Amino acid sequence: MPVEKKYETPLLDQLESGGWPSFVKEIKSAAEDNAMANDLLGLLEQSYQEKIGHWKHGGIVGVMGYGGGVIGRYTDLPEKYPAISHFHTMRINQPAGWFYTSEALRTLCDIWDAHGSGLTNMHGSTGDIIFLGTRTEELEPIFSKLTAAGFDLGGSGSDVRTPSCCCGKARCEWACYDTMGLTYYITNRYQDELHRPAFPYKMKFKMSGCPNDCVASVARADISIIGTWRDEIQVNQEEVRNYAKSGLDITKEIAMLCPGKCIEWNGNEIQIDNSNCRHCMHCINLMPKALAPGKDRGAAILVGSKAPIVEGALLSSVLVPFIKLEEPYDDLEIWELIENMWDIWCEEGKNRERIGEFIQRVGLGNFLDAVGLEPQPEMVAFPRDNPYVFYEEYFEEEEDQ
Amino acid sequence: MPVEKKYETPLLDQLESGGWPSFVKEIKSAAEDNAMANDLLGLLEQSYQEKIGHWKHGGIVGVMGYGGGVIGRYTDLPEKYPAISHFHTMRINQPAGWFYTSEALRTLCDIWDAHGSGLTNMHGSTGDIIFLGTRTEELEPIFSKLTAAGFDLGGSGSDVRTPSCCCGKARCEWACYDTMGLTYYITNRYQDELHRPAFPYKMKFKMSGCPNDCVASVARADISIIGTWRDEIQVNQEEVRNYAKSGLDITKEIAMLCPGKCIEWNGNEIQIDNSNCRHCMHCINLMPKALAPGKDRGAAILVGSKAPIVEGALLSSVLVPFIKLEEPYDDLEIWELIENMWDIWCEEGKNRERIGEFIQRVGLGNFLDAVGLEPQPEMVAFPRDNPYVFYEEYFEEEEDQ
Amino acid sequence: MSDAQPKRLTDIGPPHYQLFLPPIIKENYGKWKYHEILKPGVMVHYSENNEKLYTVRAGSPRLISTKKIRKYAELADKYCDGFLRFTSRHNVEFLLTKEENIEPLIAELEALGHPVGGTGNAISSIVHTQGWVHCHSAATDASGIVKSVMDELLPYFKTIELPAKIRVALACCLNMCGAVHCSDIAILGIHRRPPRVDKESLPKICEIPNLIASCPTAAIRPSQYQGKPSVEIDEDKCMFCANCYTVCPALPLNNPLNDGVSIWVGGKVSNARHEPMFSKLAIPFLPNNPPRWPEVTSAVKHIVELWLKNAKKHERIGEWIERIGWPKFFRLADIPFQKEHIDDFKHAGLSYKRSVHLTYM
Amino acid sequence: MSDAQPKRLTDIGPPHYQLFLPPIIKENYGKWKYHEILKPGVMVHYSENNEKLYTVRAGSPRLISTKKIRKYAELADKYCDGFLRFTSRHNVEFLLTKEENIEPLIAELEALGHPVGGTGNAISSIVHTQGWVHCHSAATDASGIVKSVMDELLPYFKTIELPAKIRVALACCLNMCGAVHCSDIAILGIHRRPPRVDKESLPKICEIPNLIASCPTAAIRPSQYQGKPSVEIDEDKCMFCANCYTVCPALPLNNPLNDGVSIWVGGKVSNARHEPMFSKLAIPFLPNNPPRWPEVTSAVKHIVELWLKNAKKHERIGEWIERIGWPKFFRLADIPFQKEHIDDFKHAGLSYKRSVHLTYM
Ligand code: SRM
Ligand code: SRM
Ligand code: SRM
Ligand code: SRM
Ligand code: SF4
Ligand code: SF4
Ligand code: SF4
Ligand code: SF4
Ligand code: SF4
Ligand code: SF4
Ligand code: SF4
Ligand code: SF4
Repeated sequence: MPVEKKYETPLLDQLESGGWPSFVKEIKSAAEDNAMANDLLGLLEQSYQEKIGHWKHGGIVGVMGYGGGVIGRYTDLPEKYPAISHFHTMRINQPAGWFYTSEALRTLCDIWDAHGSGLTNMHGSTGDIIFLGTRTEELEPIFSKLTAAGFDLGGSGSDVRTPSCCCGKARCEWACYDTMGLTYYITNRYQDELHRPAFPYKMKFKMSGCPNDCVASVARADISIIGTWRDEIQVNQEEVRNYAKSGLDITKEIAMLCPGKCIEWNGNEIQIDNSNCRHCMHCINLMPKALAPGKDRGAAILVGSKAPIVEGALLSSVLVPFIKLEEPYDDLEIWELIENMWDIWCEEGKNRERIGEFIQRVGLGNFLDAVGLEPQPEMVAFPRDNPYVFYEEYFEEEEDQ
Repeated sequence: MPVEKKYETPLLDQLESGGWPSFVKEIKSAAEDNAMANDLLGLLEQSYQEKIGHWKHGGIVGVMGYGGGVIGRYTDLPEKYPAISHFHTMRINQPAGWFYTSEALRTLCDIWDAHGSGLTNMHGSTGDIIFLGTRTEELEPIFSKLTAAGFDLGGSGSDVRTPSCCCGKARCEWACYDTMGLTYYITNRYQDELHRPAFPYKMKFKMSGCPNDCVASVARADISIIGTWRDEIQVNQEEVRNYAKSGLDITKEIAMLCPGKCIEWNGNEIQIDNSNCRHCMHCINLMPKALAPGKDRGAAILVGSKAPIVEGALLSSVLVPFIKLEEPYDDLEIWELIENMWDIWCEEGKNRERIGEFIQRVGLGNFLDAVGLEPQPEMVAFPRDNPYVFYEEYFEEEEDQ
Repeated sequence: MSDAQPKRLTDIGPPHYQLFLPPIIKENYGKWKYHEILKPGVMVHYSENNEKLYTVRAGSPRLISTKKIRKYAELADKYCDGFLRFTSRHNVEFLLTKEENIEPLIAELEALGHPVGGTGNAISSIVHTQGWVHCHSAATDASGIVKSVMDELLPYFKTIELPAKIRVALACCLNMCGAVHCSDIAILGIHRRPPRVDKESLPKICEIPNLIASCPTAAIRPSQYQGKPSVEIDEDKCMFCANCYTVCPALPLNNPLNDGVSIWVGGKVSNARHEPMFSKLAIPFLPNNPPRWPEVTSAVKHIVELWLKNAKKHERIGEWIERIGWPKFFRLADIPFQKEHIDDFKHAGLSYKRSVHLTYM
Repeated sequence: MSDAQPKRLTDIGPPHYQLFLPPIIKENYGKWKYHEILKPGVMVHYSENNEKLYTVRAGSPRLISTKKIRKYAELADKYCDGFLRFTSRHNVEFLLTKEENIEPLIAELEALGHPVGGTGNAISSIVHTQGWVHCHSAATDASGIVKSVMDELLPYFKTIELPAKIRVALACCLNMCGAVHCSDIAILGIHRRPPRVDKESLPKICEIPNLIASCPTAAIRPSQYQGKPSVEIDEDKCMFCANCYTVCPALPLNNPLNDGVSIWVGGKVSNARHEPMFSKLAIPFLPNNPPRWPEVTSAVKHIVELWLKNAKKHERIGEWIERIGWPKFFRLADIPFQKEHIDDFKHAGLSYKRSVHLTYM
């Protein structure tokens, strides 16, 4: 149903030109037949004029029985822009690896055109399909249609957030475990934790198939599962020579940049001292036809990355240096570990304390004790450099006399 | 005057054998004619038996008008070892660079044999000549004889500690400034601060002539003055070739280990991209006959290193990236800087807070403001990685309306 | 906008990915052998049985209408038997088995205004957030800056000849939803003025203990207002993180005069060569200047081009700066080094230069 | 022990070093060109006018009697026109101009029990502290361990063939007077039991506020004893640093059963190649076992020999470990990795491994 253009947008119009696709064109195109998108244009132009946003929080909104998946949003200028007085986003759990059929996409579009702004993010930073802007009363109808079409909501608030992963074995030769399979399993295993916030704060999973970490899991997930191998890099010397012939300077571009300093190239064969390989991927990245990760593949599990607030940004840190991740997933030991971690975090974590911050506060050593893991040198970049050691046992004179 | 052997020392005796010179032999040799050394033997044997020390602190002792230079020490077994019921050490300010004539050494020995244990440390970790153990009443006589012989006490307590330096221009081709000259100047300039503790805590100076830092100043001095240069490394290509001929693998041993990654060797000439040289000394260390620091020489001044207690160990950090240090020393600008630093540290430092800890507590930026230095990127290893910036100005609406 | 509602289902999770995989992927799942980048935005993956999967990647503004999605679907039907995907940086990827479809697909995508590129040693799309389009705490807009910057950097999207990959990200406030903290270049919206306290509404909508605990610098103190518990802000201690505002909407700190953008450089995520690194502060403040943020755009471009000119092959921005040292970066980039660059948060001391590994030229 | 006293002088400072410099140094001060190490312990420095200064370096226990000093003086008179010096690591150096004097001097030094060596890529003397010889807070002896370790490592003092220099240091308590914190190998005396409170003497000899402030972990709380202010120790919070004892002798924590030695590795001071680094904990606790501390001695030797076997040329211990990674160091050294190794002090989080740069073999 066509909607009449309501606003002049001289500033936004300037963002229609240029070589990069324009989000303004997208909003305008939606606005042609969507009143919400139309009002959004007006509001955004006003923000551009005034250099300030016009949104506010509000009471929690959502679908029945779920604590997450919807972000309630309201403009602070509801009289001026009534169509977006409510403008909640819905987070819809993407299929693992973000693969779609055209049919599935059209189904999503049909639902959203019927009940929302016609605007989306494909995808949000966590990985969800974002339906950008609808009214409270539309949430349930949308939800029903989504579930009927086989889709469900993703996470928000203090719950498990929508897990995401790289395309892994679906299209990548380096996947050391089945990222998509595991992501699907995790998402289903933790449906309750995903939909009903019960943690001190959010809890994100990201699965990358190899140390290239194409979903940035080391930086953006409370639990980062990163594929790796522990045997020798597979080498096809013939293909190495071909790369060299075609102009790759193996000494300069590979050996000298290898962080393990464990590669030698004699002009004919490459020699890798695998015992010092850091599994950084660089040599493999540069010669995909010649080198490949070893055959004994699995993953490292790291915990705790997050954005800066409150204690400063964190990267995830190693908790399990290597583990095989093969089916049946039900039998893997990591679920017990993860659930132990949650238990202690739920018990002793503070409100709005991410698990990474929690571990830093209680100390990694104590955390390991609590979750039942043995300390391993792989968990640290280096041992302590201060002598402030809490030795846990000491002799009492009484005992010895 | 010979003294009779008083104690059996079965444990200590075991330390007389072996290829390294034996401190037990030294004590025994002193004990032949010194009662203090004799009692020390007995006490030390007891410590070896019991695995515990037998010394205690006590009231402050010293020479008249000085607050430092003597460490008061008493055994907790004075009845058993009466000769060492007092056993204070005296710290005597060494000549810069630890050069002596045999005559000067004999003078010191004469004084110490007359008034102390006959035991010394040549030298203490800070650099002083340590006279190891005497009685309170001997302090003044020793002091008088020392000063008569041209020696003075060093520091202890919350004062300037005895400055020390590498041998620098006296014997080293790499000295980028005159470490011994500057050390002599500093020691004399700050005689009052050295002898009369008036700071929140101790204040150590160490002067190294080049980045090899042979007095460990970056780790052990509140003010570390480390020589360096800012123009090109001087190269004698002929001598470089000679090193190569005699077996040095210039690519592997030098170019690949250069932290600036700025060296290339083509088998005939070495090329240094001096704009990326980190002034680490490695290439020069390996080819002293071929390479030398540039001609525009001076030093970097770093502040704040210390041992771990209370806030953790610190290395010194850059305050002045480069400064010429030439005579007349009186005219150098650094004295004002140093004295400014002391003023603010004295005013705002806590008791027993080293200046490095103080700077960390108030923040380097604020410290620079207070001492009147402009921030420079050389002062940091990297800029902040957290977004918690205290922007110092903001606009008030009122101002703009 | 209302329809007959089907039976209520919950906790069904996402659709199984296998429903959406093209046959060539199903058959070669886990059997890929190697890949080649044929040209910017076009890859081929070879499987163990020598089958070839072509991928065409196109840039996206991420904020897209259902109309655009339908258009993607149409192209997928036409060239890819209906199969496509999106990437972790929000680009769209068409999955082809017929080599001859590549060029016509590219032609249609380019005509649609969606450039093909972003693979290999190139810039890819800017990971970003909501900005003024949807978020209440945005200190700047997201989409507008992204559009302006990418218009400038487009040639570097359509190439595979840069020294290495370059990943730019934008977040509109310190919550950093774009997770910009490990990006080659990060554009970060910042507030610079302490929040105001809306004393009337505060007790109604906020829990005071949570609010006080939310402040990283303990700038929020309990106080009283009209006999009821309230809070006050110690302005000297506030560093504008907005965490209080996230917890309590009665403490707004959005402010047109003082909000703006900071630029951070040298982060990375992958383990290739160097371990992951945080981005570091390069430019503390640039003004919000919509619609095209010229100061931000040119600052980003300037840094990218400096890197292009000076980096060695395979050096990400952070690796390049690590080699030349930060002082030289500031000299080359001609960015004044200020007090703001010097860390003063928890681990500040560890960022002081504790050696004489210095450069002077 | 009493003499006629000359007139009282103060603040005269140390004697001017020029008084003690041999003529060859005075003439070539600042004019040295290069040097060579002729053999272990023997160097020659060439000046611009091609003069040659020979140096013979001999090991020293540092704790020496005046008799030994007089002996040094005698040797200096005999071979060096009376000139000699000491080094920053407490070795003695004889400064010669006559090449033919080198060998006779070495023969006399060796006969005296002072080995010649310690130059170039060798181990030099162990920088150390007072221990039970003089200090009240020593958790172990200094000289005894140094003697025992150097007896074992002597061959590495008398060589110039190691991969790089190796600097060992010892401190008898956490005050670290030996500044061991940046040593290739550090031997550190440690207490492991909280201090006891001598409630009787405490109020007489200590200032309670200073005492409470001295504790890095806030383990000391004010309390009362017989109506007078006193303190008590929260034993769970104490990590035995002895700082309270330094401030207040009424809190002894020396304890024969629990005092001992820890071993730290991988520090360095010079800027050569790698920036200066702190030493890191390798072995949390070894018992005090006088007179020869066999556990400590063999642990140090084991680490040195592991390094000898595995390091590449010019790799100090810390550089070697940085290349192979700590996990591999612990595997090779066969040292069990324990909770104690994991940092839990102020910046602990920065020591966690935040990447997958791992080795597995
Ligand atoms: C939609 C999204 C940004 C986007 O445009 O993509 C988003 C939007 C919001 N994030 Fe986020 N975050 C989004 C991904 C992230 C990420 C990235 C990620 O998940 O990989 C991060 C950084 C990683 C992390 O988790 O630390 C992130 C870190 C935060 C934080 C800081 C959390 C912290 O521990 O430091 C907050 C603050 C909070 O939780 O109150 C936050 C809070 C918010 C809120 C809910 C703030 C609010 O109360 O309004 C934003 C709602 C905005 C809106 O208008 O809808 N968002 N947020 C992303 C979710 C889409 C999706 O589900 O796919
Ligand atoms: C004698 C000497 C050790 C040695 O055998 O060489 C020494 C001995 C003492 N030091 Fe030290 N320190 C000595 C060099 C050092 C060094 C090394 C240096 O100066 O290069 C350090 C580490 C660097 C530093 O300053 O941080 C050092 C860090 C300490 C500390 C910890 C200071 C800190 O800020 O962490 C203390 C504790 C204190 O000050 O109360 C201390 C305290 C002490 C006391 C005074 C403790 C006491 O109250 O008894 C020791 C007296 C022992 C005695 O029996 O005489 N000593 N002290 C060194 C001085 C000799 C000289 O003057 O030449
Ligand atoms: C499609 C995608 C995964 C997905 O499931 O969505 C993907 C796919 C591939 N990545 Fe990636 N990476 C993808 C995001 C990432 C990310 C995450 C990010 O950018 O937020 C990273 C970490 C970035 C960082 O370090 O900051 C990432 C770091 C890499 C690297 C390491 C590059 C480096 O030298 O640091 C490689 C190796 C290479 O390219 O040589 C790599 C290599 C690859 C390969 C070649 C793997 C393969 O054999 O198929 C794929 C084609 C890449 C290309 O663009 O040239 N991929 N890759 C993501 C595409 C995003 C986009 O649209 O641009
Ligand atoms: C004599 C002495 C200075 C003094 O005034 O007392 C000195 C003298 C020289 N040092 Fe040093 N260094 C001296 C302590 C140090 C220290 C401090 C320490 O050990 O506590 C260091 C820092 C150690 C560290 O990094 O932990 C030190 C790090 C160096 C280096 C850098 C070595 C490296 O690769 O890390 C060199 C360069 C070299 O040897 O190639 C060097 C080079 C030299 C040269 C070759 C300089 C020269 O041209 O004369 C001198 C002969 C050294 C030799 O032993 O081979 N000197 N040198 C010190 C002798 C101590 C001893 O008896 O063993
Ligand atoms: S993370 Fe590794 S396995 Fe996954 S897509 Fe990237 S390169 Fe492939
Ligand atoms: S994966 Fe990385 S560390 Fe391992 S051999 Fe290759 S380049 Fe070296
Ligand atoms: S610090 Fe430099 S100038 Fe001083 S002795 Fe050592 S190498 Fe020579
Ligand atoms: S001094 Fe160090 S950084 Fe400079 S060129 Fe030589 S090896 Fe490289
Ligand atoms: S970064 Fe801040 S302003 Fe932007 S979407 Fe996230 S919470 Fe909102
Ligand atoms: S903006 Fe941040 S620092 Fe300022 S008061 Fe709020 S929570 Fe505290
Ligand atoms: S390290 Fe400790 S015990 Fe040893 S001399 Fe210094 S203060 Fe005394
Ligand atoms: S030993 Fe250290 S940690 Fe223990 S009570 Fe004393 S000052 Fe505190």
